[in-house]
Amino acid sequence: MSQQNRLAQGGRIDRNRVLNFSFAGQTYKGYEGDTLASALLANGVDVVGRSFKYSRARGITGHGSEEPNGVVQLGTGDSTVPNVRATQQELYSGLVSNPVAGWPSLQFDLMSYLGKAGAMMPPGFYYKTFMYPQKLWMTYEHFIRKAAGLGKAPTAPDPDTYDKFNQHCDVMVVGGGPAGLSAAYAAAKTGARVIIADEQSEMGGHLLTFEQTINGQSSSLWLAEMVAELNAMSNVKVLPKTTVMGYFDHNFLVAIERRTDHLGERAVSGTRQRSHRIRAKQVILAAGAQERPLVFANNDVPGVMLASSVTTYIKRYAVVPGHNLIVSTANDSGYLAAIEWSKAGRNVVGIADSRPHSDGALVAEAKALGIDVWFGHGVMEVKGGRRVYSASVAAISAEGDRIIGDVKTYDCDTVATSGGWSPVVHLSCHTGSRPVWRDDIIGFVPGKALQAQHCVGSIMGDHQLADCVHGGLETGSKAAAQAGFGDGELLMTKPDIERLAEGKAQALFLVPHKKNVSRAPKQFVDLQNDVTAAGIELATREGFESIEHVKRYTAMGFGTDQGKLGNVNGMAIAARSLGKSIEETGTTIFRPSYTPSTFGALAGRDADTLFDPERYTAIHQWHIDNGAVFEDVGQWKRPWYYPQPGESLSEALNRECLATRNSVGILDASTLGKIDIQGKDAREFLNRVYTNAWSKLAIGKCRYGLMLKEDGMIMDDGVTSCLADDHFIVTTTTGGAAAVLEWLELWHQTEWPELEVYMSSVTDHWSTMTISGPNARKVLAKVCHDIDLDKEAFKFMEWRNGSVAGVTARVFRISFTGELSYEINVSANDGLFVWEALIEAGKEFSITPYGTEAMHVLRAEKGFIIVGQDTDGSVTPYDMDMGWCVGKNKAFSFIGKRSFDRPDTQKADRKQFVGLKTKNSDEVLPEGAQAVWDPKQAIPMTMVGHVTSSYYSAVLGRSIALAVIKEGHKHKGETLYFPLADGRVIEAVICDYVFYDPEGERQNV
Amino acid sequence: MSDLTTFEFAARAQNTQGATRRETPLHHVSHQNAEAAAVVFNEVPFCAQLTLRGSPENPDFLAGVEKVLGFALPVQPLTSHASDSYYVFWISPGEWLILAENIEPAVIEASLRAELTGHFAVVDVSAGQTLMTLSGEAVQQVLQKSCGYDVEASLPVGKVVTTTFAKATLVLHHQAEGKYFLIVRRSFADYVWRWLVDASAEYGLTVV
Amino acid sequence: MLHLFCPYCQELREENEFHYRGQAHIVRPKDPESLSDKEWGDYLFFRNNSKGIHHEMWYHVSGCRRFFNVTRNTVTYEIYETYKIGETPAVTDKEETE
Amino acid sequence: MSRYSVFSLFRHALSHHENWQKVWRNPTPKDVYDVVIVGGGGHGLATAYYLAKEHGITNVAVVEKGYLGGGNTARNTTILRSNYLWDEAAHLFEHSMKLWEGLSQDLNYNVMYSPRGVLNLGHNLQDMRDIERRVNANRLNGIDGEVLNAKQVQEICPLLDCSERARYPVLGASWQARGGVARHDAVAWGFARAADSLGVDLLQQTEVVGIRRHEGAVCGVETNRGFIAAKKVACVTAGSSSLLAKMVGMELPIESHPLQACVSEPIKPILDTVVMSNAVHGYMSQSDKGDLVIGAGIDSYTGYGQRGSFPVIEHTLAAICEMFPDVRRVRMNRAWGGIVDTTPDASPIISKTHIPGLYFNCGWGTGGFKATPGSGNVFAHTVAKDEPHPLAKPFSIDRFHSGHLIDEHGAAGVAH
Repeated sequence: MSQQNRLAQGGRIDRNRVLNFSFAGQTYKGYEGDTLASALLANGVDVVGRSFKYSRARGITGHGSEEPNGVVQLGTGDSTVPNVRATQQELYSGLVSNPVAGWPSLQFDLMSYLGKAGAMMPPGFYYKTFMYPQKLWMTYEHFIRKAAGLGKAPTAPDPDTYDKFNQHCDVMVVGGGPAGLSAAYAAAKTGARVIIADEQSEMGGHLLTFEQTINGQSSSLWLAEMVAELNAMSNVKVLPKTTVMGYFDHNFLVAIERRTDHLGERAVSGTRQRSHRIRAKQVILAAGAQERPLVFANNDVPGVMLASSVTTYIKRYAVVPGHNLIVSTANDSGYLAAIEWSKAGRNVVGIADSRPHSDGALVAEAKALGIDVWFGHGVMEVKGGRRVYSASVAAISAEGDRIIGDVKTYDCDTVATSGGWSPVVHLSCHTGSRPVWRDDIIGFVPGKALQAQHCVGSIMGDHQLADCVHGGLETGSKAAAQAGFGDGELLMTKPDIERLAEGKAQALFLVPHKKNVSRAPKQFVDLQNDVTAAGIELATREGFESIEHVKRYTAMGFGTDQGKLGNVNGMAIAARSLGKSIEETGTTIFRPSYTPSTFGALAGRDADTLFDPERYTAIHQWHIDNGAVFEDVGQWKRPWYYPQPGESLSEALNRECLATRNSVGILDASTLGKIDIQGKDAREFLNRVYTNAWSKLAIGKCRYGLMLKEDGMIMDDGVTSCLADDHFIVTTTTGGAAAVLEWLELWHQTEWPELEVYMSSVTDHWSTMTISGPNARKVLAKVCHDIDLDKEAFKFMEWRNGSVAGVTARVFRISFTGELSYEINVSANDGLFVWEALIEAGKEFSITPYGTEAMHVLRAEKGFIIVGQDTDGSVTPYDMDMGWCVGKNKAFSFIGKRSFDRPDTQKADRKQFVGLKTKNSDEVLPEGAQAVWDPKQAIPMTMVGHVTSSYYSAVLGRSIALAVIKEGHKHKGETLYFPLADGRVIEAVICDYVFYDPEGERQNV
Repeated sequence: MSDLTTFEFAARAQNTQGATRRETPLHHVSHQNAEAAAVVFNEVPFCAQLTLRGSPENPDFLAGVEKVLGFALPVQPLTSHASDSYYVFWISPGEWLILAENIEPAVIEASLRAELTGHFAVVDVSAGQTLMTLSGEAVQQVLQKSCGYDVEASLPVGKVVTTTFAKATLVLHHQAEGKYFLIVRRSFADYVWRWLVDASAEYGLTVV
Repeated sequence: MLHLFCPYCQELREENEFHYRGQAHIVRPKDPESLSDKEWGDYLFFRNNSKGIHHEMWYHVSGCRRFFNVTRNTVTYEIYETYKIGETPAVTDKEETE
Repeated sequence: MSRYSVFSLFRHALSHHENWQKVWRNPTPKDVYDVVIVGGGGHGLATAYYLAKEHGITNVAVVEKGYLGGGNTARNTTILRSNYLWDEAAHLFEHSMKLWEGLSQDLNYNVMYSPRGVLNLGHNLQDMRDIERRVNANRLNGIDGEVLNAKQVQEICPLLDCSERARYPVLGASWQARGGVARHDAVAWGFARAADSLGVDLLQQTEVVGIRRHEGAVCGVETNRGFIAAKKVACVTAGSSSLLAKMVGMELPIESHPLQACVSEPIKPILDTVVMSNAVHGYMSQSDKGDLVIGAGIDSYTGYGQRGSFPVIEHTLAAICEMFPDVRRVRMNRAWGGIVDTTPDASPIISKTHIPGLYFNCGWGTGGFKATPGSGNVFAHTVAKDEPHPLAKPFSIDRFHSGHLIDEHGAAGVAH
């Protein structure tokens, strides 16, 4: 039998478009316009899952984002999605879905036998057992983990992509029901920029399932016209299928649009989902209200549904999810389910209304249809396993707290319940506003607005269509005015809408049972987490009195539905158990995301190669063409080394180092930060931010400088050159470039604005290439004819203007290798050309490109530090034996100076920068090895320092290392031990940190 | 998605020029133009770009600059001025970006230095950043994907802002109706380009 | 996500254009050497960390690269004012109402 | 205290769980206590427990303005490890780790300590140097640790993308096998129940509004329920430390920032370890319930709102998707924020103050949960003896004047 529950007419489905789909391996048919849930119900599928803890059979109970049971595994393979709510998934042809729990099959569930032991699993049972012995917990945990969890994550990378849109608007409307649409319309008419988003596939909200006349016409006509008009306005963005997942500070909202999920498992083209990052001047929350179920015994058996969901399935999808209905309600709205059921031609057994009486319009209509109404009654318990087969209806007291009469049992297969309506306060909670309980509407409403926020419609407890539409228009107009559009006067007349007579609703959260709560069959509050009324009472009995404790102890509201159905009932049950009012007990706070949001959609296009910028120098392609292996330094890609075919890292490294020492090497140093400083106070400014003295640095000269933080610790270093008396160029480390500029601006702008100095980053403007080695001058001489390269005319630590390969260049004679070196700076547009010219010129000297690794070795041989490798934010210039670059006689107390005098920086046993030579000269100490004086001491050992840099030095034919060692200078010549993880202990002797050319002659040749 | 693979010299001839074979940051860009292109991209090669600093309260400075440029510096925040020879963009109080297509940066720098006295700075950043133009029917959407700034309503023609673009920072100028200047640091240019290729894919991208 | 008014650009910008730079109005001592270790440590590390009205410094890093000050409520994140370096705030602790 | 066990569970099941004893009393405040602990989070409750258990001081009140364990104890990502770089920090956190190892039995409350191992990833050469340095130091300090290469990391964590594809490929990691996770609520409740049973009064909904002094020394606290006299007052109030200090005219070297975390929907087990990456800024483990538990960064700005800046969540999830591309289709269920007290050196303050009888335990930044038992243990000693526990001594507030900082910033990175 196919679609046995589908009506012949009605609904917002297209019967001409039949869609095949599967669930749990069975194939079914549905129609376009269906959700997976409506299609399953149409086909009479009762059981869609098993509960998390007790493994009980569960069926669909709701029709939207509140659904706790109908959670499925959608699709297969790399595009599968776990935990999709069947009630929100639009049906498409070929949809494949499976239950997320139930082993080995949904019908025969082994786990349910465990569920029978449910009495052993009250809330908190984990905390009370599985303790002994400690090491067995990992075994218990293994099985607990296996049993827990709903669906499965894909096991391959996502084939789809996601993106983001930044949106700005004057008025943001959340919710596309009658209130939201009216608000958007009124705001839009003022000319304001409006965005309206709704999580459903079409706008309309309540009007999609409910009809009333507006201005004498059918409300569905009004709805169609309203949506058409909004769509036609250029200042309005209408976003269906879009869930506002969070409401953040300063009226920033994030909404996720599902662009292709209704079409198939995978996005055929474009991005699967898009997050809209919305900055709104005014926000209107018209998110509506969520029907609350009544809690009673065995209320989780398939066939127990929300009354509004029954109505929705009939009206919107033309599906009647059963044959014999009993309604249990505490208000008028529950009657609608019976009315529609009856109109659909199926049997209504009766309506159990907990109230003594109601004169509402719906009550009258139900009675007119001949439906039995039992006032003062409620469904106390249902019976059934895989489907309800009977309901016990009891007379209950006016207070709703006890059974006062006989219990009658009726056969039925469906029980629709309505305990009232809970406003959807989630988004206002996100802003930090606590919801406020209102006895008159029996629900929490949004608390005081903390931002430019308005609420309208049933989110404020106003369910009458007239209130929603009129209130919406007024609120939209008012919000627009506050955003600067219009004067708040309505630009349209309010439509004529009749108010429906309505009986007063009753506050009923738990239908009493003949047995007390702890002994009655399970009365479920939170279906997804198997939280029962008894569990909540137990929590309070055990002393968990705060509602947050109750929530945490029982796990109420921690499911994927975030307690949309259960929370209010649970809080009310807890309050009663504590003898407090709901107001006193309060509520827990909802957090983003309103409904679960795809990770990928929140990440957007910051993925794969766009995850983070890759920064390149102008010479990058040459490095690629010449086989460079790259190293990530911040966002930069720097050549690490250039292996020739078959070469290992160490072979390439030795070759690069030796070539530089013996002839000439070339390095792309363009990534070093470069800051241009101009102004008459530039020297004074440098005096203040560097340890060094700059007053006497002559034009044409360069000097190495150290920059400290105010705590006296080394922050950055680099060479600064004097271009003119009022013009300097500062270099920084590659990684520190941006931070140093910000640091300099900080001091200039906030402390010393009187200093006349301007700073600009020129890092990207210059390509910087260093040629280094005894033949560097000869190479340069071939391509540079307008600078006198004579060693006396152009000395070490000087710079000259000129041209290289015909290109205007600034040449610095500075050295990080200890060899004769020139750092050639040209406009980056010319960088590759000049680089290639140097390579060409250097051919006769076998000029060798070297990467950062060789650069590290070459400088280590000279004992030059690398900030961030040899320093770690806890060392001073004195620790690094660099007192020579501290200007002690400067008038101004430079940044960091005062901190030298603190007790800790003065103490004798600070770590000091030293060299190390291993006893076995072939053995290279690992960087990060820890030093001890006595390797035989017991653990914990006393460590006295660590290796900061360590290499095999090809030119020295042995290993070398740099380290910081407590009182290292005093202990020169002594042996330290380095116990390693692999059990080896390496011995090394403390030595000077300059290993090669200690007199520094080679750079001066 | 070969457009996303990094850095190729496919079209070296483009945006390279002269005996010294200068190269713009995006000289390597090659792109299969879409048939129906709603996004149009161009890199304007080798513009002169100079950072000018000085006090807007200093009349001598303002007069000196005006003499060189032929018009007054835009001193109001986020404004710009264009002439036949120059674009000038307000960057920050006391900071402007001067851009010229047909004048050598050294010439501009020299003329400014000749006219200005006192506290000022001129810095040639021509090779440190590049000018891209973006236009087409879908330019708005592409910018909305990339910038948090309210380009649609807050960036009328003539206005200039420094703002974020994906994970980069750039100068964004609404040059003419529907046409935008993007001035990007050299080392981020390839990232911005690849981002644009990706963001434009659904609309169609043409490089002119 | 905050929306900050840059007093130099004269318009609201998104939070990710800015760097937070901590408590405002911490003036570097004129003569650090004359300070005791305690006073110097206080200057370096100790902060009022206000709950409520807080004067703090921000840097418009992806914009005009100017530092400026903000008076912000650290509980509600409401921003009362932004002002240039060297200016005094109009909203101060005294006006705070719990 | 009636003991918990599988037998007690069975017995109570027979009586429909109607006869469980209260986990703790709800006492009326006494007039005077030997020690008042301000702050009923994990650290404060642990302090109370150890004061009673190890120092015999049972006339103790824990004063909590909200509910027990409702602050950062309830909001963290529950990561435990002790692989800190500097000796001082390593010893303190290892002390804590040893207590974790027997805590469930000690408290007769299952805190679900799960030593499933912690990977701290390295993505560049300097990361790997730092890892090598830290692991070597850990081992010589008696703390387990190994340096793994990318292949070994891949074997331990198949879900992690260790290929070259990544923008910042995984080069290796440090591995602490004894690290792991524990159940945060259980820690607070377990300590609370055990402290209560030793006579400690747990005063919830009791907010300290002032600290009273007599002749310079502390003599009690003013609360919304009246004055409570005490010889000693110990403040353990992450997120409110500066406010308490202000009550006695002190400033602290602390800035409070929101720290966010988020969880996915529950899914079947896919991740059996804790994975942390400082360079890519993503931290993830999977709870017993099946949620992927993800630690985000702190907001850059000072804030006392228990919610954070959305871009932080976006960046974090981008990092998670980069590290674990298989989970991009998984969905985030809930994000939340706590308030962390950060110090200039990313190490805590466990300290006496210049005011006799007043003690502070604060500044744990983003990594306090793992220290809960150790922190309480050494703080109890400090308060009981009026002199710092040897392990607490380096964490005195004086270090910010002497300069003896314990700078864990660069080294161990973000201390989740």
